Amino acid sequence: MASLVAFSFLAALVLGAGLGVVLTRNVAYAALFLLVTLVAVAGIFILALAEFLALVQVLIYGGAIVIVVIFALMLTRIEEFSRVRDNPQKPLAVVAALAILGVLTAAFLQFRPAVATLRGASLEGLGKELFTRWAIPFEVASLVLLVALLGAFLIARTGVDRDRDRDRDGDAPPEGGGR
Amino acid sequence: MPGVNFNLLWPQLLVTALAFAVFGADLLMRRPQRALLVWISAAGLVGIFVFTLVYLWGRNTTLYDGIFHIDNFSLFFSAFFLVIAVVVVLSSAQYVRQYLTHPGEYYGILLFSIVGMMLMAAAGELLTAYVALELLSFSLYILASYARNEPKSNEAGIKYVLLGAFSSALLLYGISLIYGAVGATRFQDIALALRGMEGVNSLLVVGIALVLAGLGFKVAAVPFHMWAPDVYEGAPMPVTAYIAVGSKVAAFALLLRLFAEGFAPAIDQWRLLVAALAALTMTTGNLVALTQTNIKRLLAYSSIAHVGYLLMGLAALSPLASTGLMLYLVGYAVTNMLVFVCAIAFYNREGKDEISALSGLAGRSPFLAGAMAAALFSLAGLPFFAGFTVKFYLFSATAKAGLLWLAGIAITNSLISLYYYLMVIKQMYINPASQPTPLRLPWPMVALLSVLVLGVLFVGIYPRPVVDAIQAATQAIFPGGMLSTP
Amino acid sequence: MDTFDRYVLLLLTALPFFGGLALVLFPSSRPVLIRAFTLLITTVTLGLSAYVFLSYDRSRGGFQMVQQFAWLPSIGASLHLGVDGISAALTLLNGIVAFAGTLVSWKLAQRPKDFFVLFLLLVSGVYGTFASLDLLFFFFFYELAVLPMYLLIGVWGSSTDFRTFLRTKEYSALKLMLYLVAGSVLVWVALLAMWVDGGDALGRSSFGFLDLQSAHYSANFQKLFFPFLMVGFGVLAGLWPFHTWSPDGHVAAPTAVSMLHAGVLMKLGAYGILRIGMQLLPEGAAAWAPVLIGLGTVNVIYGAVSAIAQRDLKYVIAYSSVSHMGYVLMGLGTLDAAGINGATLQMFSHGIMTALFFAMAGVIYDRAHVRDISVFEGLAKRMPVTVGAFTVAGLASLGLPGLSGFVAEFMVFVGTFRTYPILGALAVIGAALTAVYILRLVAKAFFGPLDDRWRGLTDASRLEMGAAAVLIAFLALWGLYPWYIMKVIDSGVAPIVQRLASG
Amino acid sequence: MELAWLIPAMSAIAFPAILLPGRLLPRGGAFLAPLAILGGFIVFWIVLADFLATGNAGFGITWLEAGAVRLSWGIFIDPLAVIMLGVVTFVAMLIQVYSWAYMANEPRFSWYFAVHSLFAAAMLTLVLADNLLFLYIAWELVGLCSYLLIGFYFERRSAAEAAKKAFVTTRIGDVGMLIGILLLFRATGTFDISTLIHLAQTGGIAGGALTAGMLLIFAGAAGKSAQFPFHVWLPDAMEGPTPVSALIHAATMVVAGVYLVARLFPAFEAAPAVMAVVAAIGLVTMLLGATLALVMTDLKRVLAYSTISHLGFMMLALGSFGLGAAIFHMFVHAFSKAMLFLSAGSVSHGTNELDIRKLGGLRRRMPATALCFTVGALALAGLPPLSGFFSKDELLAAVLQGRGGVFLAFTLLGAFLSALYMSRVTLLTFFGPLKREQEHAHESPLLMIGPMLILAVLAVVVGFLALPLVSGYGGFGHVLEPGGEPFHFKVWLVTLSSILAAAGLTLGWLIYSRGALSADAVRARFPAVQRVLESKYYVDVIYQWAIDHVVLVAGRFVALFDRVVVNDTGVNGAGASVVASGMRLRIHVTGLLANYALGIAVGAVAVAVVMWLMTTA
Amino acid sequence: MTLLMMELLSGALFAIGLYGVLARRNAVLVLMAIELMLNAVNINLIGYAAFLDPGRVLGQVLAIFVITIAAAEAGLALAIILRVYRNRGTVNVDEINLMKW
Repeated sequence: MASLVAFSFLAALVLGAGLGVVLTRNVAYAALFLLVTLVAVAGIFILALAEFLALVQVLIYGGAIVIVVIFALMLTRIEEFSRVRDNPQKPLAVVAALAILGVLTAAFLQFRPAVATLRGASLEGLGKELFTRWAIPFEVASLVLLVALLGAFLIARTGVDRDRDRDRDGDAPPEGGGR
Repeated sequence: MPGVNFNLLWPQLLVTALAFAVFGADLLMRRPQRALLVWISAAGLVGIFVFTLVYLWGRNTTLYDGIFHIDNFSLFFSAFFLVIAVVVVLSSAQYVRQYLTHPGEYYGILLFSIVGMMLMAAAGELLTAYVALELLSFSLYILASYARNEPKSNEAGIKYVLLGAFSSALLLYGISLIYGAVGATRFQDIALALRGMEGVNSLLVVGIALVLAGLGFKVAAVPFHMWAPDVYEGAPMPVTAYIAVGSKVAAFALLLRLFAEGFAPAIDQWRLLVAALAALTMTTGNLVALTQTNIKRLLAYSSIAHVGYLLMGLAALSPLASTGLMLYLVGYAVTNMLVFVCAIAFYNREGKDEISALSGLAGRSPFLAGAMAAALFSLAGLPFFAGFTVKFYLFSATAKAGLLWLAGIAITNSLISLYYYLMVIKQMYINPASQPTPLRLPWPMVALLSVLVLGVLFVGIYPRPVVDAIQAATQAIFPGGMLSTP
Repeated sequence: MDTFDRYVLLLLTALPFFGGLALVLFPSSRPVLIRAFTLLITTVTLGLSAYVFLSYDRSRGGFQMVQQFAWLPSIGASLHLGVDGISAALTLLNGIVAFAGTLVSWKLAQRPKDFFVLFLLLVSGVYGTFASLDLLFFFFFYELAVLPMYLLIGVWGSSTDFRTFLRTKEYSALKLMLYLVAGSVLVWVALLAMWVDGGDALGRSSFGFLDLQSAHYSANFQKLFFPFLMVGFGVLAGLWPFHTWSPDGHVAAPTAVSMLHAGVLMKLGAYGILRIGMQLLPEGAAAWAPVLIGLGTVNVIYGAVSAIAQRDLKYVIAYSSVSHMGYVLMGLGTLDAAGINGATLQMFSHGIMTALFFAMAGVIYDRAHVRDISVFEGLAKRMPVTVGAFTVAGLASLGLPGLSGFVAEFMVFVGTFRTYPILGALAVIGAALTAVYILRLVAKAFFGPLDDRWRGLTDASRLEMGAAAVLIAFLALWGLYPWYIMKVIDSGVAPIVQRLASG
Repeated sequence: MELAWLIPAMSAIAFPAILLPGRLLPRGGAFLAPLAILGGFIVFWIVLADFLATGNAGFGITWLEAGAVRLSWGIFIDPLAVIMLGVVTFVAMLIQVYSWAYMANEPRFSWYFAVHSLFAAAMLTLVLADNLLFLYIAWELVGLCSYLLIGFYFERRSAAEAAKKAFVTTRIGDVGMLIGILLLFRATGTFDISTLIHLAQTGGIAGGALTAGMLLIFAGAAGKSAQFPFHVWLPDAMEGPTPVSALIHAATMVVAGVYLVARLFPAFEAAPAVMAVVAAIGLVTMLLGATLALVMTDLKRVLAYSTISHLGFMMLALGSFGLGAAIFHMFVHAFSKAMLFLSAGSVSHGTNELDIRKLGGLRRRMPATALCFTVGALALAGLPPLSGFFSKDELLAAVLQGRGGVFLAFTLLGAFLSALYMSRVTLLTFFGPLKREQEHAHESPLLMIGPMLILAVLAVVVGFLALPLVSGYGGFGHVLEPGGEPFHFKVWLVTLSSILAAAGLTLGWLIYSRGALSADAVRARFPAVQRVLESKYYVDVIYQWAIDHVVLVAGRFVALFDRVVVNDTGVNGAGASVVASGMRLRIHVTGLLANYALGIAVGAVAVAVVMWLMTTA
Repeated sequence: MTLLMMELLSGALFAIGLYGVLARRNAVLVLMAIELMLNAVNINLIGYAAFLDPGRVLGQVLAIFVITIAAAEAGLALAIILRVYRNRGTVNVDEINLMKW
């Protein structure tokens, strides 16, 4: 019962903050709402006996993502900062969101598997699994992170690439800038 | 670790190692030496290609309870990706030399994406497939926005990455639903669940649908396709080639294994849907392509149309259709690489990617015009180029699966496509050149083009070795001919 | 010679193909070498096709000089070559027209290398189509024969300005290409359907013509898919109302291409209807024959009436082709031995005749640089040989006895009168209309006092005369002595008629 | 008898022989043509002798075989064929001899003789053919040769037009003929003439098919024989060299139609309705030709209309079941008309003028020509005892017997007119004072006069062949119709026709020589008649109108339809609509990321819904 | 707390995120919305792992991967957005439409 109350509270928080993310007109508020959502989701994880995941959630999202998001917000257009507008297809967006919600809800309601009692995974089991059976995907995921970091660095760094006049082969300088 | 044989992942490991080597070399080398990196990358890839074929030939095993498959199917695609990578690396050479200070970064990321593609073809499980797919996708996001100071490249990057993330979310949600419905994510578990399914498992159905949508985005199937023209147009030309060829082949490798090993038992539920998507995709792609003036955008819509044809092979899922689909991938890849390399060669000289800029090319460079014409005729499906043979095979297989109407739509579509391919050929051969100076190509380009032209002709005239190899690969994903064999 | 016999068809198809590819390596700066090489190839292929025609054993019948190479066993496709009486005759036709076409293209100055490469590829495609006993390769060569047309017309063709409107070569080339490929869309669908259905019946996949011949398609299947073939191939045969690519295309094309296209390529369409449509789907053919023969009649009359009003020399010829292909279609639609024989001979004789027409029109256009009939007057004075040859072609086209056109048309009439006398009568009237437009043209452009503008014209060169002589020789040969060729053709037609009768 | 095929073959071979290797021989090898026809004439006598000994004969070889259709090339010899062989070879030979001199200065001398040979060959083949198909082939070749010869002076616009007109007009008739042949073939499965006749006589052909077939075949005959309404080409055919006219009018071409009807006579008899048509057309043609001959001013045109008129006589006779009469008239007419044309040629050779208003008194300069012409004219006018008299009387008798009084009256009118226009043209040309322009007129060389004289003699004497001169010979007509009665005069008819002929001649003399009656006054009296006649009954005008306003308009309409409806609307429209739909469709790629995402979302929902529905279904 | 509740929560959050992606103009906000969707995925995964999966582990493993890759994705996307901002001075996706049709 307590869990139900806690879940209701957290679910309300998740959804409320989630709506805040997508509805608020202030970018900073949106970032804050996102933070709230993420933390609330972490709470849900705890309720679902996935403490490790909750930890990961708070650390990675709460830490990394939100900071990066805020960092990016700093760089965006100041005059829009507090008064972002949504694009004109908002009504259609509502319809689409409701449609997907309807489909999902219908699916959830229609398919009712035999539910076991709530049980968490041991951290030990999780770690073992992750580093044995999922070792390869894990390594690949690290490659993904590497590529993402590298890419972020490559794309975001300032400075220009080699000037055209330094072409070694003396080809006629093409127009169009090398798309 | 029990039952694990890392040795079988040597190709992936080697490509990764090559990528790191290229990164490192770039940092250590002085600028003029960096021009060697293209050769290092290409030679390394060729070496790995040979090694892979020799080392893995005929192996048929799975790793980690079916997370990975080392079989003829994955071997075929590994070799395929390596060949694509060699061509893309070689065709990027001039672009890299002209615009980039650190070629190692470019080639390194390219090589990482190859690892992702190879893993996609080998993955027997949704999460692994997803991770491998993201490795490929991230590399492509980066490559697409590589021309950092070009607004169009930026635009391509932002559209690609945001929509890619969005579609990933759909895909992941689908995976989560499948996990919920089946309790596992391996393809064969899904197949097992589908076969044992009584009544409607809505969770599974919606899950599959979302997975389909997510992967549909990756292959640019209508209505998940709209990013493609913008990204093609915005990305640097060699990257466009890579996106058009590599990512599509990889995505279809994944789709084919997923459908054959996972979704096949529910074929009656999705066959018409996939068929409809195929029809919609090819028709939309071709009709919109009719109105294009930019060669990259034209090829973007054309490749959307080709995705439509490829989806037919999926809809007609059978060993024959899968052979047809893979043969089509081969033909599509070699032809599209040819047309892109032609466009790259032209762009390197002229810096233009408008179709009208090609006017009078036949007089300026008969070789380039001839190669391009061969590629375009092949794309249109005319004989004795690859396009004819692979289309004939795939359409036959589709008809065999009882989808003659779909084959009919496809054939009609290839007629429509002929129109815009002819428009390009008309520019090259019939319209006069605005500046009739001869256009000379560097010899590596000529060599590359020659090889590709020969490839297009080879597949078109003597496809049997390729088909034999593909049939061996097909057997791996259709164990014992799960579906009725014609 | 048995070994030679087995490889002659392959040789015939491969020689122009690889000759064309080899020509790519020739230096563009040596046009004489290029022409001589092309002429060598077409001469040898003419010899080979004559060999095929003459050594075809008409008493034995059936498919001869058969050779088979596996290609894609998984879908049952193989390179399977062989000829029967019908294709043997048409092979000869291709040899003749290609040879004559080379002769009249001798003076082509613009990028001759590229031209002859494409020309030889076209020739190869036609040989391949006539020799194929495998539906996939039939289709392969069929498309291959269409493929070079676009460039041949687009690059070397000519635009026609009618003052009120313009027909550019680009437009004509594009229309021709799209139209023919549109036709092959239907063909392709039907082929796939036949492959699937035939594969089910046979228990194995096969594109082999002989295999599918023994697969018994249901009547409904045949009735459903015969029109696909009829219209699909009909497009190439100029079937009304899908004919409009033909006048514009023929007019825009350079001389040799017009010759080959109107002379041989259009026959591929009729040949396809006969070989694949009627022979494999006889019940479908029986059900749709009234439509075919009816449209053929429309072709005859419509083409002839249109030709009357044309001002451009080549348009007259082009519409006459539409009209004459109508006889072929009518003949096929009779489902009668005489009619089909006539249709086949008409393919042959129209091929020769129209090649002669276009060759001579080309000579005139080459000298005068206009084709408007109304500006010509009295050309016969300056160009007696050209005009004479043109007139011979005209006489053949209006069905003058003694030239092969008469025999062919007469057989078609006989066949048609047996089945649809009213249509037969209309077809005969079409022949009279032919006389009207041909004689009007001859009287206006060639006869009468010589206009001063044309005082400087020169007659056909020796090579052009040679081409004309070869063509006229065959017109007269089959006109006076049709017995031999009719025997050969009949050996191919007889089994088809038998199938039609029993199916 | 088997040698008969040599007769056309020799001339046929002469054609390529002159054209190809002939160019190496003196005079372009033209002499091969007269040699060939001379050979033919000699063989004719052999054949005749054989024929008299053995009677009808025929044989053939297979030409073509396809399926069940078997066509053979065969010859058939009966009295009709033999007569025609003789006439054709003989007249053609004389005309070739004449041409040798007449055409001496022409640039295309050997071409002329080559085609001449082919013409003769075609006509002879036509005569010998034992089946309708080969008859038709020869028939068409005859048309071709006439086309080539009429268009001999192709540099003249009028000659080019005349040639075209001749070919097209006869071709229209030929279409009918071919359809008729094919109808008969459909009904009987054979082209063989004897078989067809046998079937027709025994009722082996359904009445409708027979009537239709014979009527259509008659259309062909009418075309070649210049019967109304196909007669228009013949007067224009004068554009050819004059010997050609002689050939066309006497021995070949125009008699082909008569010959065709005669050849199929029993079959025609089996279709009485067609016979009535034949007679009526013949009558109309006869009167039309005669009246127009009366007003023409060109010497050759007068002769042309006279030919039309006489062809009408022949058809009329055939239509009146008078086979013998018709053929005899043709026989007689051949000699007279050939000679008249040759004389006209001689006139033109001597004066370069053929307008009879500018000629006159030529007998002073060209006595031999004048003599010949006069004889011929009198013969055709039917003055006893010249040949025309006999044939005309036989003909009148046949008409009376076959068609009765009304037809006879008109026929007599025609005979009268015939005499009248003949006297007109003869008197105006050769008699009266010599016009000043013609001072330099001169007689033609012997090579031309010779053939004319031979023909003149024949024109005088052949009439007597009508009479049963010796036992076993029942007169000309009896040879052709062995079952019929031998020829005999009906005295009242003979008298009447002779009086009419004499009246015609006299009237002509009064008007054109004495000036006792003014032709102008007559003209002024009946202006409408005058106009109608000078407009040639408006037939040409109507045709021209039909060509301009029906055929050409239809052609233009169809061509326009083809371009605007079929091509620009149907073809381009379809293409354009595809491109247009592409244009419309492409706006969905808006460039806006949000729209793209919406597309993906909607697509995902749609895929999910559809799949779910398909699962439950 | 039941599985259905978790599922519905996940579904609702997914729909909210989807709405955000479709409705927002600011690229950063779009990215945030995508993060919401990924969180919805994770709720689902954890829920199924907790209530259904006998091994209990797979869902959590999946979720870890999702979080990892989502983080990387966010970083990369932000870098690209930053680049766009530098070159174009805007992050409004409605204004980034040089290429269309």
